[in-house]
Amino acid sequence: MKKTRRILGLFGNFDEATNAIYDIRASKIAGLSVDDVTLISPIEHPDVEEALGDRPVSVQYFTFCGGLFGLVGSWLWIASAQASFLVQPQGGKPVVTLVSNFVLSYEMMILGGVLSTLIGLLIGARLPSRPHTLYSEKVSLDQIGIILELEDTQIESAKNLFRNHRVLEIREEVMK
Amino acid sequence: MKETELHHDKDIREDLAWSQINSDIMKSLENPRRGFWYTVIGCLVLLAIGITAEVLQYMYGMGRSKNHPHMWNLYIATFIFWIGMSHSGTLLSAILHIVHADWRKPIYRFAEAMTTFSLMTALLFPVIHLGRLWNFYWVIPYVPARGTWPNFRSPLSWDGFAIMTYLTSSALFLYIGMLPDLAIARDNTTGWRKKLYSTLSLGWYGSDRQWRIFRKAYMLMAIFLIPLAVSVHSIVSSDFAMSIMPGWHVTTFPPYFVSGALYSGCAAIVTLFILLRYYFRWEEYMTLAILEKICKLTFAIAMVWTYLNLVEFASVWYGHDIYGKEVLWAKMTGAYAPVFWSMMFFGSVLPFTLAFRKLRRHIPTMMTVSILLNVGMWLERWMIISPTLSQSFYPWSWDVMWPTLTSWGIVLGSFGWFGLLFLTFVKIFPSVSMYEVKEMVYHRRLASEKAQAERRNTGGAQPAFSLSMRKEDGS
Amino acid sequence: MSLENLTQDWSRYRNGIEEGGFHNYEHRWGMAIDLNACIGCNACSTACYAENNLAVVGKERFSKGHYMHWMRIERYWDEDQAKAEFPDQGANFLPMLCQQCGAAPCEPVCPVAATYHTPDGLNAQVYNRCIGSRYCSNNCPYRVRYFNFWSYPESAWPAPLNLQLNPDITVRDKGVMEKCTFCVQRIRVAKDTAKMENRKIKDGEFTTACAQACPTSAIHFGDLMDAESAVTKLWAKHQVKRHDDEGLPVSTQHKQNPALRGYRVLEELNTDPSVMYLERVREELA
Amino acid sequence: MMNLKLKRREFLQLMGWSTAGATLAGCDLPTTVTLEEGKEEVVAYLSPEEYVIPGVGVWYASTCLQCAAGCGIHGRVREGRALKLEGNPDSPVNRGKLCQMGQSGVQTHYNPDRLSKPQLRKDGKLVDISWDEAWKVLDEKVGAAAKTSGARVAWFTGTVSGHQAALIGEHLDALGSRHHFVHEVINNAVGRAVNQDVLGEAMPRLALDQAKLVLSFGADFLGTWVSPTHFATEYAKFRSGTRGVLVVAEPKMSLTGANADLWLAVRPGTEGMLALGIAHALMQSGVSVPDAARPAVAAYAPVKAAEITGISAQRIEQVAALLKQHSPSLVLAGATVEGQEQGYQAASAVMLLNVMLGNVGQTIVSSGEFPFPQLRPRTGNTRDLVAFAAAAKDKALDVAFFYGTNPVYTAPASLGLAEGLQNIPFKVVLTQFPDETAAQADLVLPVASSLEDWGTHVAAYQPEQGVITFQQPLMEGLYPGTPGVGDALLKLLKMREAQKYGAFNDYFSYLQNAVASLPEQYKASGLTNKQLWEQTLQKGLLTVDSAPGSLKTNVGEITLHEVKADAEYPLHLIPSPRLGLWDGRHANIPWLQEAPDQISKVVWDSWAELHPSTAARLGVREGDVVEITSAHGAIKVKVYVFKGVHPDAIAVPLGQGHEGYGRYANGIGANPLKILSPAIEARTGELALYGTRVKATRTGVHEELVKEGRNNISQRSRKLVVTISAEQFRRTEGV
Repeated sequence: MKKTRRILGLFGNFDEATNAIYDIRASKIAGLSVDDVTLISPIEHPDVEEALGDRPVSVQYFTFCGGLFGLVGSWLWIASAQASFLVQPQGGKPVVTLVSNFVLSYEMMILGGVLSTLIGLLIGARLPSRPHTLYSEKVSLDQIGIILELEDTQIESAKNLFRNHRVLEIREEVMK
Repeated sequence: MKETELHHDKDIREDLAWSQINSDIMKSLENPRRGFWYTVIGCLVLLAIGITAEVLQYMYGMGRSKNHPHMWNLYIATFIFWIGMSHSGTLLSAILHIVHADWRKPIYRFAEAMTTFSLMTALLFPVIHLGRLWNFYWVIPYVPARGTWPNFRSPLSWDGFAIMTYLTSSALFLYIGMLPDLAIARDNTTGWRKKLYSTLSLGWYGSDRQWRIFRKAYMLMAIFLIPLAVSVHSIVSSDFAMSIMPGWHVTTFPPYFVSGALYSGCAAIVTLFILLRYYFRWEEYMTLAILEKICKLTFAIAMVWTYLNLVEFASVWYGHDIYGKEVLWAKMTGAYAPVFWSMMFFGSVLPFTLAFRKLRRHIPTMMTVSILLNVGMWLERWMIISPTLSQSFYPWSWDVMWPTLTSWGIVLGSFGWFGLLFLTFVKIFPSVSMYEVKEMVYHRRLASEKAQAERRNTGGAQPAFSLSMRKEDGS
Repeated sequence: MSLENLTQDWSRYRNGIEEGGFHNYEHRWGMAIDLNACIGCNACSTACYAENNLAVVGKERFSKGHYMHWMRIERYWDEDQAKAEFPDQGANFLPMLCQQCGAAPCEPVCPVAATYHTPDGLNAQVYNRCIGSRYCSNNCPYRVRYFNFWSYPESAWPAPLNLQLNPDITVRDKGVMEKCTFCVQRIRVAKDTAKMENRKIKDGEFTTACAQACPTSAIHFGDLMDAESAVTKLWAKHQVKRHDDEGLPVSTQHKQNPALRGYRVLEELNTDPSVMYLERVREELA
Repeated sequence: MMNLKLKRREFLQLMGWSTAGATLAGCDLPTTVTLEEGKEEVVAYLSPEEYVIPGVGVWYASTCLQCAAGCGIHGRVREGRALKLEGNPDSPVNRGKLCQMGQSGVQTHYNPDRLSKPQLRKDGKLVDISWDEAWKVLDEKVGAAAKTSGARVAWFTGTVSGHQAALIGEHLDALGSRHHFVHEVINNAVGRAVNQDVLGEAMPRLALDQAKLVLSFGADFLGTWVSPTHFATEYAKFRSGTRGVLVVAEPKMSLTGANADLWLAVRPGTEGMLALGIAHALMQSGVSVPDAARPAVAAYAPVKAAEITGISAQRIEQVAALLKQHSPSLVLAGATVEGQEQGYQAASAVMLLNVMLGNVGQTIVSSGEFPFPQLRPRTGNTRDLVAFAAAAKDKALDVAFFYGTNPVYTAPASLGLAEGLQNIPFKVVLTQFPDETAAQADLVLPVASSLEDWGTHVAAYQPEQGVITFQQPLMEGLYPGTPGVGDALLKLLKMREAQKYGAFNDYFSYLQNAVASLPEQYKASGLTNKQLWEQTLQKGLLTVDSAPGSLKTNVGEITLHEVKADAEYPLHLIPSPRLGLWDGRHANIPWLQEAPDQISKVVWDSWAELHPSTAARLGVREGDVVEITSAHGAIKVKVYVFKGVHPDAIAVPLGQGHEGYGRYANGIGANPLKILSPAIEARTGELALYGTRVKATRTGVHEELVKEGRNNISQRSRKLVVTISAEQFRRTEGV
């Protein structure tokens, strides 16, 4: 069945939110799995994320590839620039100088790594985007939100589950 | 009495409400003390002096500030000084981030901003010191029109690469670390600020996915930044170490430069720490306990620097290279000897004030000391450059030179420039990381909870702390 | 840029290493300066001013070291006479100009490759490319690079003095580094003439302004690649060898006869200068 | 043919070729002379021809007039501009070499302070006038003087020779005047007198290259003495092969002294005693002494000479031994010897050494007599300056022409020349620049520079026999209308003797005719006059051989008095000449101002050289300003502490201290000539330039002395200049 609704519950502290997620994990609501849960929080919180389970992060591959590209690419670039700029033999030193190219490639590796990490971050975090439609400004203050994507039938049980965990506020919307 | 002292010893109070953190920090965007504006005016005046001097130098020529054989002096010395300044912010932030030192959290943001802005200031100097600065872009390896690339062998072009990499990376590091705070700012402001923060925060809303990737990406960047920062100052040192000049061609130069950089950076953090604490009434966040920690770190680095200094002298002394020895001897006894001994005093003796708890906690003393340490570091840069230029292989060309008014003007201008950039930053961006201070408070609270639980030695369920406990208490 | 091109250049570079140098030199201009003959009279320096459009800077700028003399005469006094009442052996004169080093420390440090090595073995400065970072001057152990601290074209040649300027070479503007070129404009003319006449350059066909002027003929200029040139013979006679002569490390001098007078200034720095000096001679009368 | 009907002798005199009684063959005079294109690199001058290719320089031969040595030059001309001067390899004087002053000829020529218009004094001020007016005024004034008393007209010049000298002579003859004063500060007039008396020839040839040892008493032959560039080329030969030894004795180290194997700091004014001391030592070792000189030699045993001169007896004996060992030798006396009140005697004592050592005939040889007396150089001296000052003071002159010298600058204040000039009603100054003398003039006539002018010159010192060097314009005049000196002279002559000189349009045609009428025996055979003219211009010189005579060795009696100490003025002032600014005439050349002094390396300034012990006594260090006071005035100069000067001496270089000599010279340093005493050399009447006593006092002012290499005088144990022994040199490279 199609998920048509989104619901946000705001909690006053992490324990309540964590417990709520554990409840969802324990299939208190039929047909709702932990994968449908999005947690939004003012700080990063490994405990809650533990409750959510493993969710793969792939930014390190970006970093690796970017670093490697920076290293190799800049080496080739500089070496070919030097080889085509033959006026450069200087100071009794060879055309393609290993030492300086090492230094430059090292820098370029870092630059490549950093830039690709940024790209990885933006892609992975789906940024830039608009904030979530259910986003509450209280999340950036001191509350923790749990967003669930639900079928119409699951709404009430979800609200009940939230209330069991002393939810402070509940918002909902219909997905387009 | 005893209690308050104890209280101050904490890096931060665990009972700070998160909402208060938001409002305290966000207030810095609105109403600083009057002293802040005086500082801005001061910076504007300095900048005006600098621009006047630069215009004169541009119109009439480098003769206004340079001499043969002193082809480099004040500008490059100040360049190294600003590069050095940029080292602590990002490098310390990255290292402390990796080792999960929580006390980094209230201070790293402005330290990173300091990095970025001092780099931007430093970047001016190689351009200002060019004889034909209007052609500075020839150093950039753009696709050449006539097959002329820059010279990849030149440490100066390495500088270009390294500094651009460092500037990009540290600016990104600063920006990425600020994303959640920009979201907070977006949520708490109106008008143009809201638009600005909305754009800059990229739509961050703090989902678990975002946080996971953010954590990893931030960590990866931090890891990159550590070798980068070290390499940048090593490369700056290779402007000298890769030359053949006595007094420059020294193997200990890279670590020596890095330690000097960290040293001046730490001292600058202390200065800015005190200023921001004062301007924005941030006693709760920039606590004396944290100040003490930075001071201790500064002291340690001062000792490393002192050691490397001595090692350099010793290695020259044992090396029997007459040229190197001559330069060393000239440093200690020649025309620049007063500068040398002031450097030794400020760099190696003065930091001992940091060893005393009473002094470390005395704000005016620390302000003075931190500025003097940076003066010492500035003198160190002068001592790196000038003695070698004044006395190298060729005795016929030996000459002593002191900076001219024009070059002093430009150096003053650079302080104005840096100051303006920094002051603008603190008015536009939260210069204390709100989300991380929240984390810090949270961690401390968990820790104290745990400690209380252990003290009570009971297995019963704990009353959950509310994140907004203090506010509730107050109401 | 094709791959072939790249590999060719690489192979040239590699072959260059085996031969002990990186260029296929046609010429290698060199000098021999006999300090036994030099009397320190300044004629060479003035000749250089006339030939190379060197700016006169005036007293105040001179005092700041803004002088532009590519060729300078240094004058030292004997160290062992420091305690004597009078200098009883006269002065030590040393004409110092760019040594056109084979392994020039100034070359690799220029960020824009404005100073480079020509296939003639000259250490050339491209004024148009120079951005004035002055790194080369910092790294020159001989301190023979001169920087245009001011805009001399505006001040150094009030009309009609400007009519004297040699049209064969430029007048350098402010912010540019300059130095001795071994009178490259004369080299050019000689090469072009020889090419037009389809012959090789003859030794002594031309010389630098300083060598031409020297009243005691202390300065000898010529092609070190030309086995018959006077300079080559002088170098050989005094057993001074270039880096590429035998693929030697620069500082290794295999003088069979250490009594011979040839030496190069600051040889121990491995800069491989193209200027050989012949030791000064004094009667031992003390 | 010229329409002129003149007797042959008269005609030859007109052309400068009059000789002592020789009969001459007839000659054909060309009416017009044209020049062909130059076939070689060196070509004759003409307005652009097809060999003038834009972008390619052409070299023309000419003569350097920066000093009186008469070096041949080649000037590079491109697009009508003279660019660079080099030595003329054909010239026996400089053999293709040129000193810094010679090379600076282009800056004399292009000097921004050159005058372009004649100036006339009106209401006490010099105002620009037209050339027509200038010639008219000149004609009137000289005409008036000629009518009353032509003998009251005088020429006051620097060293002149060739047809210029001939024309000046003609001009004075036409007026019936004998007043040709010739003045140079840097001269060897006393030495010439000694040569004349002892050797019978004023300026014999000195075979420096033949000498095994040169002993110079202050003769700075590498710097400022007689013909420096020539002697420098000879010096190179002297120092190669068996390598001669150079010993220099002088109170202040000159450029020659700076190249010595042994430098002796002799007490000022005692060089003659030192020479006699050496002669005594030689006598003791068996060298015979001419009878006339014996009492003088006997009086100065080395021990006594040592006492007087400050040179130890061992040194004196060592020098004597060296002289004996290295034969032939050459002993020279320079300005420091001659410029004393007993300069003639002292120089004679030096010449005695040459006679004793048998150098006459070996290293001192006859140069023969130059065949044309009219063209012979009128060598400058200071006797004429004294005489002129006296004549001016006595109101003995009505009109005075000044050319090639700047007496208002060079005359000691004690001569009262500047005041004396007020007594001359009409002073005409022919000059390129507004100088101190021109400032006093009634009429200033700008003349062409040496690179714009025609001329012939005969050097006072002829290294080979009889050479007339030719000067030709390298380019169009910078300031149209400005006449050459020869043209101006012709114009003056035409005013007096129109019929005689009317045939010559200009100096150029005069010279052409002169070459064409060169007596046949001096012409290379088989040349037409045209070819001769072209060849002469291409080579830049004309050789007129004359048989060398033989030298005498007439040593007379030598009487030297002791130099007394002066309590009030303890120091001897040494107004030392510099190769560069010379006597001050080159102070307006920026290259020479910026060229560091060879010894002190000071630029753009005057300085006072003081021995460290003297400086310590005065309590001054480098850069301190001292006031140097003589009985006749005072100057203020910065101190340069230097070991190469005798403790009893204070040396101030010549050349600076100009007040009206253009932007590069004005307001720099001080002029030591101003404070000289009017003491006269007893025999010759020359000014004793080195005989002034002074005292130095601290002023408390300190200014930086701008010089090169300011922080180092030693090599700091680097291998920059390496010195080996002459013995080793002779082993490895000796002949």
